[in-house]
Amino acid sequence: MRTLKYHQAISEGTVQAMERDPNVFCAGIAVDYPSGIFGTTTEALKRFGPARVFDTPAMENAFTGICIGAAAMGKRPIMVHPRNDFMLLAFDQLINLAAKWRYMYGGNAGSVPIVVRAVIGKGWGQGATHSQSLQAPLAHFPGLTVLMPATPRDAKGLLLSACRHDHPTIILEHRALYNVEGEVPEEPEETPIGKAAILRPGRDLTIVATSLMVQEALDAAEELARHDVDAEVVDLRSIRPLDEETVLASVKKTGRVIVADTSWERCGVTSEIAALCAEKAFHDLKAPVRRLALADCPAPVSQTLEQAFYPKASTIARLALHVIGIDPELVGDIDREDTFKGPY
Amino acid sequence: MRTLKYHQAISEGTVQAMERDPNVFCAGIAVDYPSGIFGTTTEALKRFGPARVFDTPAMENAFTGICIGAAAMGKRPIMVHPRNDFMLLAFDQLINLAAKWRYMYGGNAGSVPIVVRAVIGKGWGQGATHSQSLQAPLAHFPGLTVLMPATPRDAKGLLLSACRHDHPTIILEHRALYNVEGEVPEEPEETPIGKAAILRPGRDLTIVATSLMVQEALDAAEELARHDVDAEVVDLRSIRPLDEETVLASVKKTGRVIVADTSWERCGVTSEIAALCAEKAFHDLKAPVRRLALADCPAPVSQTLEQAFYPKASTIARLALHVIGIDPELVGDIDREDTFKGPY
Amino acid sequence: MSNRLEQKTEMPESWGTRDLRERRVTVHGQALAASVLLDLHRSMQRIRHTEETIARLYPQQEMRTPTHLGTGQEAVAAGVAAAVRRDDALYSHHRCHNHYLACGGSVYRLAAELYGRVDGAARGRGGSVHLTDRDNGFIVSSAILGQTVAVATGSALAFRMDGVDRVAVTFFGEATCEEGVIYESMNFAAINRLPVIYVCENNLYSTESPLSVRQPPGTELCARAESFSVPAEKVDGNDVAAVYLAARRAVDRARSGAGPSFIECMTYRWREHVGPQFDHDAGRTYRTKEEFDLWVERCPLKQSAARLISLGLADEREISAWAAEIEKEVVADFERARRAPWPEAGDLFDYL
Amino acid sequence: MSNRLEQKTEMPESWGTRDLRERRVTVHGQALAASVLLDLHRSMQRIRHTEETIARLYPQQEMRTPTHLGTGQEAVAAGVAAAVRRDDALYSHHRCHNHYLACGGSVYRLAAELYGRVDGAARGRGGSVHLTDRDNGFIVSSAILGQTVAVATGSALAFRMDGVDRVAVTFFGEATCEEGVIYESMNFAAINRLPVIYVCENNLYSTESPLSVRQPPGTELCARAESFSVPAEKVDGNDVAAVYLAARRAVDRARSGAGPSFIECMTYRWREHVGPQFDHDAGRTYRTKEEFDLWVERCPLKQSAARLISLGLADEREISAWAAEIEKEVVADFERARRAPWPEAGDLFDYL
Ligand SMILES: Cc1ncc(C[n+]2csc(CCOP(=O)(O)OP(=O)(O)O)c2C)c(N)n1
Ligand SMILES: Cc1ncc(C[n+]2csc(CCOP(=O)(O)OP(=O)(O)O)c2C)c(N)n1
Ligand SMILES: [Mg+2]
Ligand SMILES: [Mg+2]
Repeated sequence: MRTLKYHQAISEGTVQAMERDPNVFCAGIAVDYPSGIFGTTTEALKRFGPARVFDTPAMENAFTGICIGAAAMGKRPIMVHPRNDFMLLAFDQLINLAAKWRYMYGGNAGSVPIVVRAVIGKGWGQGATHSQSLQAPLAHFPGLTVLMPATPRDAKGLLLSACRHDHPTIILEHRALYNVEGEVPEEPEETPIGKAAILRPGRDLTIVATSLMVQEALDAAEELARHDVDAEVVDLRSIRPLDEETVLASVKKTGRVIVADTSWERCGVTSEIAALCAEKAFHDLKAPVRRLALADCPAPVSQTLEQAFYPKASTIARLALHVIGIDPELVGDIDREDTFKGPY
Repeated sequence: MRTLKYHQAISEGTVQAMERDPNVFCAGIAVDYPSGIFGTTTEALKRFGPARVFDTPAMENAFTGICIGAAAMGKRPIMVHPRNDFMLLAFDQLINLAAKWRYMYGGNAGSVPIVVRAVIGKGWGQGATHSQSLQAPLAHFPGLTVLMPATPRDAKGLLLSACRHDHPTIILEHRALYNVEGEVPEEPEETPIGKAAILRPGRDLTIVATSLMVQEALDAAEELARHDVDAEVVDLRSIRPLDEETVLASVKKTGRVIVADTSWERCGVTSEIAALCAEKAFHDLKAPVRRLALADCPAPVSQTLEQAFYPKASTIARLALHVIGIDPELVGDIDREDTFKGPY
Repeated sequence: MSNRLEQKTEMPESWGTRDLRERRVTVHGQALAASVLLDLHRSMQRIRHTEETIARLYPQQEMRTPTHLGTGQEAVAAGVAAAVRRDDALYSHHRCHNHYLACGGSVYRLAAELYGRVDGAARGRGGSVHLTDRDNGFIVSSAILGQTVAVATGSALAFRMDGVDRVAVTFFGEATCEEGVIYESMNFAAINRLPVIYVCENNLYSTESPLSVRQPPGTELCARAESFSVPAEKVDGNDVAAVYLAARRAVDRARSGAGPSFIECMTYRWREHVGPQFDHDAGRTYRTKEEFDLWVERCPLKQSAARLISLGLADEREISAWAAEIEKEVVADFERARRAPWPEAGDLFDYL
Repeated sequence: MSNRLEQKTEMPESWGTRDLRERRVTVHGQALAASVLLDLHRSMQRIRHTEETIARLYPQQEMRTPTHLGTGQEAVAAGVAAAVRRDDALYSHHRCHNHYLACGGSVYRLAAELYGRVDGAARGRGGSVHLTDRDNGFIVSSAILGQTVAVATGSALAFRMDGVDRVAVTFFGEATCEEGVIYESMNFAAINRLPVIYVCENNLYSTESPLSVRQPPGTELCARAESFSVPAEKVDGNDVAAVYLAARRAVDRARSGAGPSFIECMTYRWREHVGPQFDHDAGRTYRTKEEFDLWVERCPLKQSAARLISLGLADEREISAWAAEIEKEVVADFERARRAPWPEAGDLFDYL
């Protein structure tokens, strides 16, 4: 199969979604720039013009409401936030309205299938307000769908699914994945919403991961293989709805779980998966579940602090060896060089 | 000791906080009404006048920023939201600024010790946007302190602590607790932040609960006693910082845990506690941890649906019997009659 | 397609024998079909009797849903709703019964919603503040201030993108002018000349807070709208014909592609902010009895009735007869709603 | 206490022998101490050379923090900061170096912050967009549009409550006028006559979006402010004396208890939105070379220098000498900062 980068896959998904449904449009700060949200909207603008791909003022709250109102009239808006942190301004519209719409009106007002694409930042001193990762607070609320593609294939496939999905959907893309390359089918193949993927089968230990941490987990798994530990990597993909079955089946098989997420631990995705295991896989567990998340402080800027703040492949691998009972210090220097040259 | 209702305790705490520190003021929609946020601000207005207790326009976002800016100049604002759902409009200021302030400026800009009191609604058809409970999304973020008093004593004591605390603090009060009566010392006794309380010691099972669910848990524990089950009730009180020690010590003793919270399960407090046990009390656990939270849909309005939506004392008791291995159907009709007459 | 009033084909029987459809009268310098004034009046009567019926029954504690009655503000809803078409999109806020009813919303389904029954407008999931009736162009109301201002703007965007001449309207109280979202919305609407009409019901209070707490002295909300390039007009919100005419101007502007409008309707709520009582009966003093009496004197129905009589379009007896007829229907709808089935607990997750 | 300029007691040596403190000149119809114009100029020079030094060093990839340079907009920061006292509270947005420096912020600590070192203004935790220097009245800058507009309003509220005559100021770009929070804030400030000054740096672009995407044609931001009862003034933001005089009027109003003001400063950013390049070098075409050249022609330093010369307060040689002296200091500060120690990984949780 032909390969694409993550950002190219998003671009292709956008174009195909817009092609097959004239109601899809794409809007938000900077979507019509030549840089096109890191290349993800440029092609759509070229193909469909400024009527369907347009820039907006800085008005996160109202524009989210505007997307809801357009969706109520049959549109399929894709709203884009260059950083998901800006979305906090729109939590009222997202949580108090979009999430409730279908239910709160007893189905009689239809649904408001907006798609919100929002980018997670990381590193290069982007700091505390440009590198958060909002999946957990969002997924707390019934009525929202929260997706985190970790591969180019899913970046395209989940976007395509979201554009046909009946619920307001937030897709959190990771800036550090934009240049990751992978196989992507040319046709508009949808990734099912609510299905996790086993990206690497294994027998000794399950690593449940999200977004960028999936790539780190895959690297960790390779290292683990060198230590004769056969790790299974579960890419969660969908935070809500959550694919409990796939996670539980994997834990049943391996009996050991590490959960790695791009955000903090407290009331986060790592806790959710750990809780799931504690509740529904208790008798399968051979060892305590272990959570791996951001250090419990805001993101710092300085490189030395950033290094300490972010967990990475080696952190996962070390924790895995520890869980298995092997000396964690055996983990080699497996972390990829960060070639990001800033600024965003 | 003399008893007070929860709302009277908040009122007394407010007055004492304002008495001992002239920088404390209290503002928000309706705080200066004769009804005074269910009687919690009336006395403060009487004592300290409109310069320190004042109404504001409907401007949740900016007013949160205004409190931050006042706090940066040495004030101790208590901002009040008649319903915590309105706070979603202010998540940018709370999470992207207040939570980060001290850290993000390396301590050089001081801290912004705002206190946000926000009321959780429940029942009587208040519906999807007036009965949410935002502790989990808030507690996800380092830098915020999130408190949930379950008793009159703590309603006063936590407010007093918050007004001296160095971090932005959100106190979620529960509307359904406002008329609960309990012992409250007359002096300004502070409840320590970050300490859970064991409200009922027990040996067979731990019920970790928050806010209103603590009262339900106490009722459940009484019923359980009738079935010779000795339940320990842990009132979490502080969601962030979280008192892991008290929870873990209790689980070590009982080996069985139920967690009951006023919000949803997904990435919520019940998951957090379950995860904590799965990670750090794994070898103490004799049975799967069980989570008890809102039904996974927005709050409905109709009574029949509300009944099905909210877990209560009997739900806890039944689940506890189940965990112990006793027939849950033995639980009697223990739920208190809901005497709330609306509208808010 | 013409607006709601012009669409109407049948006259109520009780209107007697005069041929009112043919006749034209002049109000505020504008020629109108006489039937328009009659329809506006009956629309207000329907609202009035529904709200007053709720006020009467609410203390029985069977409508368990916080309810913000619109008594005294009928002219805004009736006047605006009459100026739009059934395929336009109307939105409302917490005080929404008036708008729902003015659009033609069923009294029975409103009553059933208040009683929490499956036949409710939102099937018992939404309550008083979350109504919907898409068939009549009433999309939704919502209880969080300012939300539907943005949402209506978005519906207008959809109409604009589709190149159709539909119009979006949103009703809100003046407190929404304290929330930033309205300015973000107006700015966007003006930039894109969206067909949206912002209808502010300025009833002088937000809950118990007077304007002085919430606006600098001398504030003109219309000047604010105009500073965002949204043409604005302030009208007597208790004069249903004045509201209707202002709304028609705004609708014409929107439909012709000339963009958004803002209408500030000065009016007054008679009953307490939430619930069925009169503030003075409840011992509340945040507004004076004199002020209240003055506004009751300016009752929109009374003013409208006086106009009908003075124009010779109806007499007191006829007007009372319509009222009686409407009241009977309303009461019957509430009785039926009270006996309607409850949602099943097992259906808790439906419509998620 | 008098404002920053009047506080100053020593004249830089390089100013030569003329007794400039005594001398008064007339600018825009206002009498000013000559030293004020000289100080304003030197303040701009300090900003210019700092920003240009960053632009030069940034491509080395050692300042790993997204950086929005203020070159071309120096007059706004210098003019406003000169009109306030050291105990006033100033706030800024993402493009904040100018304001930090104009308040007297240390170049070394700015450089250290950009290099991520412990000596940074925010000890390496904040980066370019999160500066603080409370000793000089620069409270904080923040990267999320609109935040500090509300925060400054809150500081003004604190001053008002304390009955002190301190003033709060917030700088922001014109894109913040698209965010609702500014209107919520201005409304509150006007109701309570708070001593806060809203300084809008209108540089015509938000990232690469021109005004036409973001404001209806004919928009006057001052009219918006005035509709919120906030007195407003539009000034040439590249004329440092004009900015200073407008700021002084606003400060006087605020200090005397007369409430908030809004100042719109028309200006232009020379370099790309974020980063050190010129847009045209980077192949970007969202603004024309002609427009750029026009604004470079209107360089605030050039205009200020011309004024100094024409008023006989300095000659070209002196002005260049100051520049050289400042540049040397700036470069030294950056070199020192580059050698400063890193924060320890083990201190990750400090200052939480
Ligand atoms: C964002 C938000 N803040 C506060 C409230 C609480 N609240 C409900 S109705 C109301 C008063 C609104 O006044 P106005 O908009 O003038 O409408 P009116 O009630 O006068 O019709 C308030 C403050 C809310 N619903 N939403
Ligand atoms: C709430 C929010 N939305 C979007 C952004 C992204 N952003 C950063 S700077 C900027 C442009 C701001 O333009 P303006 O306010 O005019 O200031 P300028 O950069 O022109 O100085 C944008 C959109 C942000 N930081 N915060
Ligand atoms: Mg009102
Ligand atoms: Mg700008």
